[in-house]
Amino acid sequence: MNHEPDILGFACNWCGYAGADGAGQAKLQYPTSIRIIRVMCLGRVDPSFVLSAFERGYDGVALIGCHIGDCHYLSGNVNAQTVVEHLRGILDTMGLGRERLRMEEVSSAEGPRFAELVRTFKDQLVAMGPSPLKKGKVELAEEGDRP
Amino acid sequence: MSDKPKNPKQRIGIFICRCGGNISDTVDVEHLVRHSPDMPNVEFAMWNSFTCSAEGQARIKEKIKEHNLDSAIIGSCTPRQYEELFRGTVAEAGINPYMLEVVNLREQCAYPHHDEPAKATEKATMLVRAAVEKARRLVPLQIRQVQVSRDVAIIGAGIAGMHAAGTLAKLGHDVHLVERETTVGGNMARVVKTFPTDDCAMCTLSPKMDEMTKNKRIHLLTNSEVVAVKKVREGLKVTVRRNPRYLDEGTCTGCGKCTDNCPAGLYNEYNLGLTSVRKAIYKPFPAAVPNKYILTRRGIPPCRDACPVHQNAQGYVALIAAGKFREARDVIRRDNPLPSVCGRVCNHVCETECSRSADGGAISIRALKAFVMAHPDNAEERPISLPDPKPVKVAIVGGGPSGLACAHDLALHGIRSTVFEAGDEPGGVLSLSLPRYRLPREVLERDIAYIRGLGVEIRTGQPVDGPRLRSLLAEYDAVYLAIGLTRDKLLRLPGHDAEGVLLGGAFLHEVRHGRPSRMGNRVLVIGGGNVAFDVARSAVRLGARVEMMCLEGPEDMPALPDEVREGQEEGIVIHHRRSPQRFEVGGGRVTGVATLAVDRIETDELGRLLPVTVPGSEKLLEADTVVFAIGQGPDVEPLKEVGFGLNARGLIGVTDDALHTGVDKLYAGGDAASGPTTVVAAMGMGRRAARSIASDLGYPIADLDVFGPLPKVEAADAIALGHKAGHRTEPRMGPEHTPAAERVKDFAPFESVLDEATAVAEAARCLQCGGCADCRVCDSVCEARALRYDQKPELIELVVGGVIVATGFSEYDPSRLNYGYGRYPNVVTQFQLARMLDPIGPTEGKVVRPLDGKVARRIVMVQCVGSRGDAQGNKDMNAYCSRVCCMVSLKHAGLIKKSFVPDAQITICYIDIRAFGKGYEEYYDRVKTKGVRFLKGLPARVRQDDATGDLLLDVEDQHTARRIELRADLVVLATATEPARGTEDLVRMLTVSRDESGFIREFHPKIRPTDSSVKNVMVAGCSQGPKDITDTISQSGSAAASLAAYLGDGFITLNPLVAHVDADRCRACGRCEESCEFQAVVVGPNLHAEVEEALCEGCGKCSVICPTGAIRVFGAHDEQIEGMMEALRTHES
Amino acid sequence: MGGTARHDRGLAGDVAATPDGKDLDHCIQCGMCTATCPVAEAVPGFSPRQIVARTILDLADELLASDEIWYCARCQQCVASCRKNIRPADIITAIRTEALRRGNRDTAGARHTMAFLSDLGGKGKLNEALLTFRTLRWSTFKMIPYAMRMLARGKIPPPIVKEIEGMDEVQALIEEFRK
Amino acid sequence: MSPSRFAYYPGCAAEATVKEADRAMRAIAPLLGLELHPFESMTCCGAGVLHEEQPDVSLALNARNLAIAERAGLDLLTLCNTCLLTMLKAQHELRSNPQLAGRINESLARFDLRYEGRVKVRHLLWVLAEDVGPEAIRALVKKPLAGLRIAPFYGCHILRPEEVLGFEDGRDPNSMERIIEALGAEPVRYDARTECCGFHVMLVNAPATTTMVGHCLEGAVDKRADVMVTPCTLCQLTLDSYQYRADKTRTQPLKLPVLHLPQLLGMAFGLDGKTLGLNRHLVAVAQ
Repeated sequence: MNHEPDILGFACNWCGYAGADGAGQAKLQYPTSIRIIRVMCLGRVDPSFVLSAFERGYDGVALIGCHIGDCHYLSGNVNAQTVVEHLRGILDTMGLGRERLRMEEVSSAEGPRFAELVRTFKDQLVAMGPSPLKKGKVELAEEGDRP
Repeated sequence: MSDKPKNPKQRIGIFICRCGGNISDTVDVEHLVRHSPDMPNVEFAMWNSFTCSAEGQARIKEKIKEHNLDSAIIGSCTPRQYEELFRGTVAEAGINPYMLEVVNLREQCAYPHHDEPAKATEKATMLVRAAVEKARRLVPLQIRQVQVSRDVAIIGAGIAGMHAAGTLAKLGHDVHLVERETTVGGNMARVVKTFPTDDCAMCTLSPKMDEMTKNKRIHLLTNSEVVAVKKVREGLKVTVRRNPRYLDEGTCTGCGKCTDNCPAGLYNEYNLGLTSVRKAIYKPFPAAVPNKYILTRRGIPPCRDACPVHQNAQGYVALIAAGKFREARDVIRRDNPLPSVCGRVCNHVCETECSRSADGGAISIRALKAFVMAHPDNAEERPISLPDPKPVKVAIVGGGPSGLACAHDLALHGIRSTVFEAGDEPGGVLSLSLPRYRLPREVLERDIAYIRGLGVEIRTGQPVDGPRLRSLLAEYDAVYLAIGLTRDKLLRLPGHDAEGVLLGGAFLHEVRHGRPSRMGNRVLVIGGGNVAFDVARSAVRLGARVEMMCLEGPEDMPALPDEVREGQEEGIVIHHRRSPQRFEVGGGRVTGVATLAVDRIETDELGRLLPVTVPGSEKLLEADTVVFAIGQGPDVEPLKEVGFGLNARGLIGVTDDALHTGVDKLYAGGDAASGPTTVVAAMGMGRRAARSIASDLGYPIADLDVFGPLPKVEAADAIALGHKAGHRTEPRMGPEHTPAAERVKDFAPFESVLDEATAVAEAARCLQCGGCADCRVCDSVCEARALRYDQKPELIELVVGGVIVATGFSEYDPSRLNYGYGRYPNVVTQFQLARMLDPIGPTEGKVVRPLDGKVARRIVMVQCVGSRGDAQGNKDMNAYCSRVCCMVSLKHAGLIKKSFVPDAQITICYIDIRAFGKGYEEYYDRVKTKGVRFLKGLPARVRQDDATGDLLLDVEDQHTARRIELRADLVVLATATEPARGTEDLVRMLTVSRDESGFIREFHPKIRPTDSSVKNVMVAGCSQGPKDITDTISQSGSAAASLAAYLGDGFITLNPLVAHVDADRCRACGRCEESCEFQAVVVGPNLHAEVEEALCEGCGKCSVICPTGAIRVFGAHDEQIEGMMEALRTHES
Repeated sequence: MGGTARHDRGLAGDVAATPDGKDLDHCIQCGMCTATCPVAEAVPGFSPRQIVARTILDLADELLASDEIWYCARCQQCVASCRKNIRPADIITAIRTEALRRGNRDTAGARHTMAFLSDLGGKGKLNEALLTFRTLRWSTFKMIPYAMRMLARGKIPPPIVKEIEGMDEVQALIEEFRK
Repeated sequence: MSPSRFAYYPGCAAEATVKEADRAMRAIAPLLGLELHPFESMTCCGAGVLHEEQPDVSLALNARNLAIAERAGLDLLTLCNTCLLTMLKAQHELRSNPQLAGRINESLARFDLRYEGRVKVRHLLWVLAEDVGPEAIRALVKKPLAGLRIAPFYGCHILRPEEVLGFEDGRDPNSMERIIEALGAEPVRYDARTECCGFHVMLVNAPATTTMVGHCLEGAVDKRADVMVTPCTLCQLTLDSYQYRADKTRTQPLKLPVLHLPQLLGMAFGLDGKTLGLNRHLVAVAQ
């Protein structure tokens, strides 16, 4: 089957997000599946975000930040890396598959690289089929009644 | 964590930008506007053609007022473009600027999805919805200002740093200018002329240099390095280590007498070596600023480090080389109580450790000392003024090296002592045991006389027994027991009591008065130490046929190699690895020794030797006289009653390094306490005893360890620097020895004293490992008394609002390439050529072949050396173009043709000539008209024609497509510009980032070339990348301006999107504090984390690490992000 | 087999597409390869730098049919001294491959190279005796004085080479991997 | 010392034109404690020439040879610089192109062969300098070559490119010098010792080879060398057999005997000229 995966992207303000802008400015086309949330640094990405993203039915999550060594905050992306490694283990045990969580190094100059990664990630997720957790989520909760 | 929207009454307005079609051609803007009001709390929605236009913003403000909105969402281009602008816009309409959320509808929606408009619109809706969910959870934020320091620190005082310093000073900032070298000026001070005008560099530079000391707002720190940087509320706390000049800058008048008299010649960094050396105390060049001298101390020379009395060998060797023999003698006397003796009999560990050992052979340090002490200039001792005598007196038992050294040092500090010597003449072992051919009587007497001259009373024929020692202890304030080793050991083997079995010590005593009565003609000496050789070689001189036997093999026998060699020259046969079993006796007299071969030697817990013999390997060594020289012990029996302890080896036990014995007022040292050592080691102990006694008596003497924090110099470094300073690998020159056949005839000394010429030449071989030779001549000639040998580095803390990095560049080291640099003297770099062109440079403005000083007429310049290599770092080259080298080569070629060697034939081998600057192409054209030859194509290697010293280069001339061979007097390499050494450490301290080439990464290569990745750190000059002086000036001006702009009046507006702490939730676990790279979070006194907003960068690491969710970051609260996540997923309906 | 350019940019593209020639486009024409080339010293006009330049210019016809592309002695001096690490000798190898692929086979160099495949395909070993004839054809007679000297020292290799064991394996591999 | 065992791969030249190299090698091997195992099933390495026409075939055949050695659990020892470089480059390619390596292994599997990259490709010179060591060599010397001035000629393919060979500094090697000293002779230092003999253009451009040979020999002769020694069978073949041509271009004759490395060791170990095939040289070797 050919489903449209939902990809959640956390992009750091200095590299990943700027790289995405670059891809746009170059009019590089990539699937709409990716939805980006801008954080100042990948160091801000809480493991709970990733888990709750899958809980909400996202098919894949990508952390997109600076190249190691270039972090605007020195070590934020290194922290993120350890978090991701840890989470990928969990995803495997949960049976979701570690491949659904990616960490990518994209500098502000690497628009093409960004576009490419969205494409390949989408194809990969299509091939893997929808996340087992996809269904079950109801419409956006109204105020306060979310668990 | 609750994600409840903060306020149900919230009124959100949505403003979508068409961006003149950029957005609306793809995204159905009308659809967005139509459906937005369905979203919670959304009060109003509309679109604009150009939101960034004044008109567009006016409409937004108008609508905000009209619908009295309290939050706004603007869907437009990326927030990285106009977020700040829009915050201002909404603020003007009365909304808190942080109640704004910008949606990226252009770069991340319309542009990348314009092939699928429907999906784009769908996604746009999601993005807006997400913005709404975030907006519903935003809180108004207060904008705060803090005051920072307006002082700035500039690191590096080259042209970049100086220009920035001048500019900022004019703008009213106090500037701390930190320079690693001893003068400001940097590399520009080396370049002589500057393109494209051929101005004299120094003429344009020195006014700026002077300004650095004259301008009251500029605080210059030379010889200083940044060692730590810490972010603080006021900006940055920069810790600077100011390295000592070893003189007082205030007092030094810059007269230069010190340099004129300094004997130590070292590598001349300023002139990049070539043929020039500079003194250890120096000023790099006449115009140096500040106009102060500096003493170069590299560390402790190995010779001095190794010597038990820390004899300053480098010092007197340097003075000998300079022909200053009296001063040399004074230096020797500073540390050495028995210099004449040591000149003859010292075992010279200094030579063993000498760096030259690996470079032609150790300096003949001992022989040089003998030379100085014997030199006619020094026949007269310099009268020395002793301090007032102290009201104490010390008795010294034993007139050997240790006792005399102790007496000598005490006397020098005004403490009278009396030496009690058992023998009939002073000197102990020196006079009683050392054969005259090693230590002539008059040499010993000279040192004794000197010591007596210090007021030391030496009484001979004064054996001291127990009762006497007790009375001495009563009579004197302290007693130093240095009785040496006088009791010969012997092995009680069968037959040992036969006639002709003698003891080494006793034998040597007798030899002083002629042939020992009981000695025969065939002598066998048992033992392999120096005493054994003294016995054996004396016996040879008495006409006997002499053999030796010892347990050890040739490699591990204890005697000095020289002794062994000389002994064998004199015909002594040595039987190695044999152990005596019994004496063969005939007619009451010994006839030989039965021996067994030694398989190996084991040692017991006391270090005694236990030979393991080979059964059946018996061999008889015939002799009518057998002398035991297997060691001696102290004669302590008569003294025991005093009650000091004896250690397991039967030596006098000392309880600590201060040589106390446990008996009140009694100290012990020398071989009697340490076991058999050397003359100089015994003297070392004597000097220690003197210090211990003096301080116990309340008149402390400066410690023997004069070195302070300096490290020992490594031989390899010393050799490298020495050769840069023009030293070559020359062979050692030692004293002459009388041929063995001659010298065995009598007891006359067989080692000649060096003649003056040889001595000076040999001394000149010294590499001056320590830099300064510590001879203190500069002190004696400095009328201002400016020298401070005990100066230590000091740490200075600067609190500044910002920093400008202007550390400049280092030259690429071309010895890695195949161009023969460092191997062929006639291969130099453009910088070295620049020094040659300097009228005050190493060659006084002559362009010569360093090999032979001949004028260089055929000159080949090679471009791109170390530049434009493979990006993968292959071949030790840099990927980038160094930008200045083409112009530098053009300049030098032009200058040489114009003024230096008009008939020179100059060829510049290049890939591309890059004359990019204003007036540069014209300059290139002018140089061509001067007859300089340009050859497109680089040589791959340089070879030397050893016969002529000419250099040969194969190169393809690409214009004629011909391969030709060039022959040159001088090859000049245009070497790459690399980040100054140490940049990486500085970068780490300042937390700025570096590019792949190691230069400091600018914030944006085009529009923010002088900002670094850290807001209050700017970058100027070549630390950012290779550039010429023109560009450096403009860039450092710009850096100064941006720093001034950032600091403004000292009040900085803080970014409110930073971390904040919920005190009730905080458990003060401190994880946030550990995680913060910016020292912005600290667990405060009232036991919860506190955020220093001025330092917080808002990265959010802390909020992830926090176990209780107490610390959070504005604009990135969990519920805001969760809210967006929920809105951004596809919702099946 | 045989034929023409497979990539746009012609020869440049084809060479750059091979592992041997992949760094072609990094060349900055510094000329250090020619400066260090022993053949360039011996043969006036031979220049690895120029061969690279002409490849980039796609002067395929003159280059691929020329003898000079076969003059490289593969001594690796250029590889060692190339500042950009483009391995000129390997680029020339790639050019040779391309020359043969495009059917330029009537040079001594081409024949010499092709002899190897036929020998290995035949006996699994090189036939040094026949190699000369294969390479030089009729002009082999030039070698006669040389041959006499070799003969005198029993240095003429036997024209018959003993076949190696497992020749079938070798032939199978050749069939499978030849292009 | 316990003998170290090798798959012995002398190279085509040593099996035909310059047999003497192979003879000498077999003669000195037992003295050095080297055990040589030739393999009848190994092909010619293709000398990098096969690679020019058929890169993949060349790779496959070399993979096969290497796999044969691996199956026997032996490292490989050669007397030919070009064999050395060709095989090391093959290993390099097999490492950097796993897909192709995989395909090759699939077909090798049919002959129950598999290349895993365990086998080390060694040259005699390296084994002498590294495994045996100058000390052990010195100990074996019976007739020290005292007073003999020997010019070492390394040859290209044992020095360059360093990324592939990486045994010693390609610009300033010293393994040969160390061995020559161990044999009691004096190594001659001359620029051309790391240059090219011209073997690989011999047939295509004989005049070029002649010039190159002349250049290399002159370098040594000018520095008063009595004899030249080379670790490479191809260099020896060229420098010996083309010497008479190079001679013609000079005023005074070169007359420089060129020895194979194993021959030189053999002489110092006291083996007779016959065994070492010294009679097979074009430029006579004074014994």
